[in-house]
Amino acid sequence: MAGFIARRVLLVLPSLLGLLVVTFLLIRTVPADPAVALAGDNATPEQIEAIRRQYGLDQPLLVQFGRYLAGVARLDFGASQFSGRPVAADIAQRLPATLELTFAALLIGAGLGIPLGVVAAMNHNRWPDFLLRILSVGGIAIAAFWLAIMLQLLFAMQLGWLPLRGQLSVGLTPPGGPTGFLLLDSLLHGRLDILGDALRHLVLPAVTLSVGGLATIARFTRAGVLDTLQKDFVLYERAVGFPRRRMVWIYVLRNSVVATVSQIGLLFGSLIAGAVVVEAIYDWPGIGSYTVQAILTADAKVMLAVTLLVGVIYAAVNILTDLALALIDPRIREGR
Amino acid sequence: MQITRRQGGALAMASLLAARGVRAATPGVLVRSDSPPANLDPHQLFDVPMMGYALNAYDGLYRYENNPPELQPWLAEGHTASADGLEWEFRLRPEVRFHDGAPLTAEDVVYSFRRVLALGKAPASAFLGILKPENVTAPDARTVRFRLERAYGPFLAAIPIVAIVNSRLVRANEKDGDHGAAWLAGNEAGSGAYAFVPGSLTTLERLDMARFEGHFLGWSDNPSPVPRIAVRAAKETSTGVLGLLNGSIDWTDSYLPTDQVEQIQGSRVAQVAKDVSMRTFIIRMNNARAPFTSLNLRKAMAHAFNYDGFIQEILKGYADRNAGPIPNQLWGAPKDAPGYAYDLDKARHFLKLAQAEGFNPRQQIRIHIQSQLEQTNQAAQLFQSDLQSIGVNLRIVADTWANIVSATAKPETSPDMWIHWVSTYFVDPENWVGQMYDSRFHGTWKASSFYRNEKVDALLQRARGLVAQAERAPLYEEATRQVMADCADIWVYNTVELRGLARRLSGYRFCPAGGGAEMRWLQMKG
Amino acid sequence: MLVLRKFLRDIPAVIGAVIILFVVILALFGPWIAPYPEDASASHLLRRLKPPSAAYPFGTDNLGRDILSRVILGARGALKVALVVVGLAMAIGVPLGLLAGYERGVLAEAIMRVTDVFLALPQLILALALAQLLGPSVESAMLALTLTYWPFFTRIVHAETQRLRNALFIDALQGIGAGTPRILLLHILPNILSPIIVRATIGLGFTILVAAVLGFLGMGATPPDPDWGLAVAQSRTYLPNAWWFATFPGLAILIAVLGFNLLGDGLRDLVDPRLRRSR
Amino acid sequence: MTVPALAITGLRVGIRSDEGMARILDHIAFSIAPGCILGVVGESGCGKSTLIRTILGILPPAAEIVAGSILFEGEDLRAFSEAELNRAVRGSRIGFVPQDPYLALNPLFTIGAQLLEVMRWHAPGERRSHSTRLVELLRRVQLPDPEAALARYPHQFSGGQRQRLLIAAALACSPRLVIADEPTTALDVTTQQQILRLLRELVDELGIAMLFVTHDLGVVAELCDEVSVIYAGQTVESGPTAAMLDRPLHPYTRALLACHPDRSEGFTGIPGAVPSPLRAPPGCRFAPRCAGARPACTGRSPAPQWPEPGRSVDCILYEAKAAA
Repeated sequence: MAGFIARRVLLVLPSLLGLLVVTFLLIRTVPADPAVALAGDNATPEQIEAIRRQYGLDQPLLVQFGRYLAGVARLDFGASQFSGRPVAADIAQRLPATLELTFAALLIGAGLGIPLGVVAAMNHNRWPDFLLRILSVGGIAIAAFWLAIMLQLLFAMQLGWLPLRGQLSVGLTPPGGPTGFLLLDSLLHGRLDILGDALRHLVLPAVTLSVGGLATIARFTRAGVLDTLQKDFVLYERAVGFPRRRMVWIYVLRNSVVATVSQIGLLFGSLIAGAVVVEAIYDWPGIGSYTVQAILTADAKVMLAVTLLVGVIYAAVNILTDLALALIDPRIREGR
Repeated sequence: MQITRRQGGALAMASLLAARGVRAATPGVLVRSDSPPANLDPHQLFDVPMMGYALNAYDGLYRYENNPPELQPWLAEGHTASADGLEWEFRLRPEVRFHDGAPLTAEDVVYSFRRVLALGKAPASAFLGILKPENVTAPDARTVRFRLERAYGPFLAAIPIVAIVNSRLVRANEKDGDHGAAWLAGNEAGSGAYAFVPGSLTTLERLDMARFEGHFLGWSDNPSPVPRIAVRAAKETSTGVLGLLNGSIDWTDSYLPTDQVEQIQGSRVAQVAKDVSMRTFIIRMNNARAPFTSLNLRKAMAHAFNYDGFIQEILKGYADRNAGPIPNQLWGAPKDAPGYAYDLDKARHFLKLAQAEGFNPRQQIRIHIQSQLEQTNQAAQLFQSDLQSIGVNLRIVADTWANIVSATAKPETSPDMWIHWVSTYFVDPENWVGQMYDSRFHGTWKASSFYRNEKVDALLQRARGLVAQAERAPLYEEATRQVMADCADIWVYNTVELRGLARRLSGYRFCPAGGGAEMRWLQMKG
Repeated sequence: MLVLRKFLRDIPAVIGAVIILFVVILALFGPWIAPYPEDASASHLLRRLKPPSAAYPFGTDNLGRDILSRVILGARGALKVALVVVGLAMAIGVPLGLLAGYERGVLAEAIMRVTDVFLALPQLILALALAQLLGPSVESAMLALTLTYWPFFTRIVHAETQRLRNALFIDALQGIGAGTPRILLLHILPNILSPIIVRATIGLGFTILVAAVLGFLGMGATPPDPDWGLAVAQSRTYLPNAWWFATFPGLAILIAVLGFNLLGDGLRDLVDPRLRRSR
Repeated sequence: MTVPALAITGLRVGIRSDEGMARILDHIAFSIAPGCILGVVGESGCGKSTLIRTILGILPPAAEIVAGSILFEGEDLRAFSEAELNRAVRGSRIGFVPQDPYLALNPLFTIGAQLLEVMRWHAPGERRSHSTRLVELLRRVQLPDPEAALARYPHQFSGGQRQRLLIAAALACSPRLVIADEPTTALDVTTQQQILRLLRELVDELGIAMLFVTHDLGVVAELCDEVSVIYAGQTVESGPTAAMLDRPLHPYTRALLACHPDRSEGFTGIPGAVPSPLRAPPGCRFAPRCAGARPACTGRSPAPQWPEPGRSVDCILYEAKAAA
């Protein structure tokens, strides 16, 4: 098992390097020039040129990339060309918020999507199946921000049950350290008031973000269960009178979630992408809005760092997915 | 009839939304939903979010107050200037203290100006060409002396740009000769009415500020100042509006969409402050490249934009027609220049003339919009549909600020047309006509019409070198008249800034420079 | 004929087919169906943001244009984006996945590593770069979407093919000397269509939505295109007041995507040999 | 006379399809005494699997029993609810050995987990006693290293071993009847022999009844006490194995025997194909392929005849003989 993980990690490295090269080239093809923004509204062309030199933007591409790589190797991602702030610090501050949000969304998505998929499959072509198919498609199709605003109107404005936006009430101060994850930190500090408040703030964004993933998970689970139900062993299990419920929820489901679990790995990437919109609407201080800002300001250092980060997260999630698959299926475990 | 129904609907909705609102307000904390600056160093950035922060955390030698803006002594008690405009001396107030208790002296002022020049970023641009670091000196603890390389008319107008930082604190945090840039980007070293709460910053998302009891102006004029300010950026208009309506936001940015005004005015917890600003809305034309090398075509375009329709219907009247490059209420704007009016017959006439010169109406003209700024989009679409009716083919290109301003470096890459605002960074015609139409600024986005007229260059050059407003005004007026006669761009309106304010706030003061972001005048109930 | 009858019995699939047919008709004949076809680019300042009424059943937008007409006119673009992107992504992703899953060794490994790189590439950043290279347009957005979507197909096809390549019948086929392309296309592909179709139908919806986000950032459809996603993106400024501006284009997206998905599910049931056997 | 372990009479099963109701089983009749192995023989598609699913009550949703009775130890299984069947019949009183040992076991669970699951469900009791019994059974079916087997996964066994596992599973809850669905077709010949021998021993040892479904007359000859031949959903002939193989009565049985390589010099085969249950010919379903068919055959269904003690045949030919 350890060898398996080591092999996967090693395989990831060239992919990440490839990712960096591709991104670096892509960003460099973009003509947007950060020096213009830095120089300000009243700058003369000479001042803009001076800033360009100061940031090494006039150097050959290869030199720029080499310098950048050398920095990355020391875990130094440089400073944002737009804000001058160290990229690593900003990301470290924001990443936990995004991860908390995506994990919560994933939890909701899997927690509801898998059972819904099973129920639909067990009622193949009957009304629960139709209903789920229509709802899950709706879930994929519904524009996140439209749903978000409707949820805001209902739960924050009309009913007043949940906060409209943000990660924490204005009156509360985050406990700070050691993990950077608000929920975890408030728990570690024993601040249950903060934990409760943070959870209340998490509900609407997480639900909004989960909708698309939930639909995908439900669909794949449904398809998987339908596939599994055709298997000979299911017929056998019925013929020898397996307890019905356990047969479906344990014996059939475990065989059906293989596709779903691989999907969750892929889904994580799109969840982070979806976080862009959700974070913007709920003013969630995560990585999504940071990325959009970087794109709009052509902030290459931030875009590169975010790309690399997404790549690393993606790779990590995929390794985790493979591990999960190996836990599910003994044949994978044995490398067959 | 229809309008009334819609208004009725809006009011009903607003009252519905506001019904449960007030609860969401936090006692003793004012929540701002505008964006905090990208970093906290007032010497690295100079834009609207930075002003929203720096006007509160820092002080300058002078400050703009009121509307129209007046330059008032702030940290300085006053100044003297030599007749040739080269020597400037500022006398500091006594007894000013920084947030850490250290006294503010001339040494801090000298350090601040030298630091701005050394960093060379946005706030430096007004000074780089005219001021050498060694020529900012402190003859004594309360006197600062500047010796300029050459006379520069807008010098005094630009003085408020430079925030005075605590030199000892910043020096202590310098690293590798960075002038403390890395440290100050996430910390604060000011003397302003509000102090940054350390550790409360998430870049571009949130920061907290607390009232500074020891501010040099004292607080006797304000019976119930805001004790604490929480900046929590709202990125979506709808979230900002909803927050305002349920009381969880007290203070929005000043660019509320005009269509949201009615609804907010109808609420019991919030209202909209409407203030005429100095922020002009302009449709640029690339004068250096065909087809806009043709004056007749530029005039045809200028007559084809539906100014009144845009201002009255789309902006609901929350804007003033501004027919020239300089905001109407600023000196230097010629009162007698008529500008161009929406008249499709005239437009057709000039179009014919342009065609006679060789303009092919089938040729596609591209207008770049900033796609996340809805107003540029609406203006372009409105323009497009009018131009279509006179047979001009306008194509809208969605773009971003960063790309457009990079493209404006050269006339060959600069768009045919694009749309933007010009805000007040310093209150001087130089901020508008000077930097927009003097050919020495070609290559910057502000001069992206690539207009070139030696007469105008000369007028602007002279105006820049004089100090007295009375001498400068006629020069700017004449230059402006010429630019308007040459129809270099399409000047549309001067902004009315619309800021959502909770009704528990009062004493809001607006000034075009800074857009009313100075919080010390505000009073808050609860 | 038996196939058709079987399909007709699957009510959701029929609903899906009817929706798609409807969208196709709108796409083909939109300019003749729309009550105000000139509202594709015209603007009418005096009737901005009017709520739904008899004259404008879906209300009017921020420039006074009839939303119903624009929803009808937008069908063409939506259909184009969805079909082209998913079609191209499948055309790239499926063969690569088959190859990587069936062959072993350097080639397969290389394909999968490249796939990983593209899978990890943030869509927005890629889209931005392409928009700059090719000029911001629907086409560059479609290219960006294609480039980030094909790896999904490769991954799925790869996994399924790997699973099948050891199956008895493949051994048998190899034994009787069937060529690789023949085995891949005639024997493996039909057996893995089901997850491909599911992924594709999800992709159709996803594509329309992501295209909308790109449009908002200035990398997709450009105004005044009557694009559904663009309309939804623009409507944000007017929410929650002008609810109809966001709602009707949003519903159009939802219904079209629903149609694709229901139809896709129906097709899946038809083509999946395993499901066929059970009947 | 003892109560038969299983007695089926007049069983008819239909499946709803696009083109109407298909009579997949038309009239099926046989019975099995305890300690006896009954072979049910038929070509593929004749309804063997449906017969098994009918007895076990796991027909697909579209299928239903139209007529007939299924008496299991004297009780009518059709009167049982689904819950009762699942709890007290399937896997407990009726054991099942599936056709393909490679596919019948859930690949993701250990043998122990799967088999004990069934045992716990049907005979709630102490876990340890279940596993002890299971290990004993595994030893009885000659599975090597039975203790370790419980912790292993299906793919870690060979086909023959898996079939032994499944036989042990079928016996785990002390059934009175075991249904074996061509349990040896997926195995190689040597393994096949071992399994058949094992089954015979177990039946004799435990005194249970066994329904052995197959298409292979050779296997029947070797294993079964009695045979029942099915053609296109109809029982055509039943009787003791030896007698039937020696003197087949029904033309179909004869044709079938003639096809068997061990029993005939030339490989003859039967002309025509098994009719679709949807378009079953009226009367005797074999008539269109029958060399000795006469016009009356297609007119009506034959009535069962008992030309010898213990033997029955459904053919008009024997009606005539009986009448004469």
